[in-house]
Amino acid sequence: MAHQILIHASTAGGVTTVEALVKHPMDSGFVKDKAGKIIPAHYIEVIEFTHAGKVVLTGYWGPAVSKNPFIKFSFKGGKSGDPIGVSWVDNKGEKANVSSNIM
Amino acid sequence: MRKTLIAVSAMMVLVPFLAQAGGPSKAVAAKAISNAAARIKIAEGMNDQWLATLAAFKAAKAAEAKGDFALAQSKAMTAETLANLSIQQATVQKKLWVNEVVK
Amino acid sequence: MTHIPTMTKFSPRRRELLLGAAAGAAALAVAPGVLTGTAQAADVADAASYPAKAFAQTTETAALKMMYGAAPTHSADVKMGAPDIAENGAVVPVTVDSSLPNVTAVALLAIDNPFTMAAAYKIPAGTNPGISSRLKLAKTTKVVAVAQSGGKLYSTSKPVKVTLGGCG
Amino acid sequence: MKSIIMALMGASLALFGPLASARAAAPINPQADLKAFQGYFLKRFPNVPLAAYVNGPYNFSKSEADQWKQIMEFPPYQFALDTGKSLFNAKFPNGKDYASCFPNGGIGIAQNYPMFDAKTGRVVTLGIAVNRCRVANGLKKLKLTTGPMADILAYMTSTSDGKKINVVVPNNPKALAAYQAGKEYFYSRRGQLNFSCASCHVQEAGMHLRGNVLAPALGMTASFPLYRSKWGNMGTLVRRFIGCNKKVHSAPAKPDSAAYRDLAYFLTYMDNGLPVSGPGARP
Repeated sequence: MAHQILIHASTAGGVTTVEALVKHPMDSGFVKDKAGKIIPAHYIEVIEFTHAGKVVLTGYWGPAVSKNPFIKFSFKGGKSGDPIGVSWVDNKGEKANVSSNIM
Repeated sequence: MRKTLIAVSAMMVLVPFLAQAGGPSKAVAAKAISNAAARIKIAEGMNDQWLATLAAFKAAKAAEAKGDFALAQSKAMTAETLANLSIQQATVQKKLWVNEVVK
Repeated sequence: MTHIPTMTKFSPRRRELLLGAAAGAAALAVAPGVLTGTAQAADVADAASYPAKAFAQTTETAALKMMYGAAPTHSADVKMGAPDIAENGAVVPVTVDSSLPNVTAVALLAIDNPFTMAAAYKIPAGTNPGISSRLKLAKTTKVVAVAQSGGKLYSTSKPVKVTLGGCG
Repeated sequence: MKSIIMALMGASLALFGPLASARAAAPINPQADLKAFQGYFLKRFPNVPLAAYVNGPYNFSKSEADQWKQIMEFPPYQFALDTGKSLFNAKFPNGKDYASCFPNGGIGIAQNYPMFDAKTGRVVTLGIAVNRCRVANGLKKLKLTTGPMADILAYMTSTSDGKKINVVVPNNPKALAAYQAGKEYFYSRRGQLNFSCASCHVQEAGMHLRGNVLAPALGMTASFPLYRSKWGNMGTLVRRFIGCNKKVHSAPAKPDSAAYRDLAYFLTYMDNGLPVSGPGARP
């Protein structure tokens, strides 16, 4: 399964706004499939955003975060072209890590 | 609307009761199933098949496969009755649908 | 029924895929030698840091105690944006923000979900405490937003009504 | 005993519809229908301009519209759109591609579908056209309801964003018959609950049904394929037809059936002049 992360980071007035959409099922472990079998819990536990190598946000998620999670936040500083990194790890130990640049 | 449903559910209760009175044979069950199948085909051709019809028919086939001919016959009769209702609904609608067209 | 007279066709921003799909952990294995210890390690979310116990609690008090070792006081300086009625409980946009000084953490809790803690964030200096995300709400529930400032917890809450899906 | 059943059938039949006799069948005139259809909604909801009907239920609930706008900041169909683009651009094993099957390489053409195909005398939806392309190039058909087909349609539709829907019913007896069959399907009550498409999406349009707003039929096709939070993934217009049929306890037709082709033909024709706004997102 390809782990996709879409990031959009832009800066205005000295503040960088980051939006990200992460492809992940975020199965809660409470939902049954068509055959009536419980779909085991499968969700991102930790997601981390970095700006030029420095952590700007650490998120801890439970199964109550929606499928294909969206997150938007902002931090002071950052300029066009700076690298923005995102990484996550889920409860099954799967990981993904991508980086982009501030637009 | 609601009365329609009540009428239909009343049949669902009655039909099996009626059917079991004679203690039907394999051939009788098979006949009931083929009767139902014929009506189901007509309903499908009229783009008006009810889910309950198909469910009853499926139950009839399952009962037949298990050798429960009494149940197979009663389910088949239910399916046939429901198919007949949808055929009549479609027949009536062939004339009445124009009354719903926006003007 | 509320009409929105001013709303004409709403065009969402369409975005191209801005960055590639890292195909799982394997994609991380870039050229050997590039992975030089700490700098790269900071880029990798650390599973060991996950506060699993806090996320396994079923009450607000227990979850917050496990997470922050404290109980919150109500504060108007913690702001939460959430709909009165969710269009779909599976995707409820919820925002949290705070005007308190030096916020070091924010969290969202859904009181009537199977597990109370929904999401928690560590806010380093320089990062604004305003965060938008989308939550799953199992049923109508009170949603609580918490902010940690100067080691103390502050919260606000709002009920969100969750109804069944509509015609199909 | 049999007579009891017959009596019950008779009783329920009487409830299937108003006993008023049907009006005489009018000649088939799609243009007049279009004018009446759009006029009906514009008159009923004077605050909703024509183009806004592509926003579906969101014209009728500010709260839902606000949530939708937040969700559309990073729309949930984005992954499907990206996947669809790469699927669309990928070469077939024989070296050809989807672009080779369509006018203008398949870009910016979604507003012209469904289309009447004079050769086969049948209506061809964009999904069916994609499958024809696949079969012509030695590939298997894709499922018309969800998955890769929905992704490809999402991408193709996105290249028509904002273009006015322009479905043509040519002056051909088979085309007119297909249009009329779609219209009849739309207005005919069916299923054990005895509802027509129009019952929910014309007569009850804009009303709340268990927490959600019933979208008016006008504008409905403009946002497909779409991501439904309820599905948790993408679905095509056909998928929605199937869902609606089941909702009224009616067995759905086959995804590539004449019934659904004709229904899509009629319904999309009614949206002529509205801007394409798919892929979309709905609750």
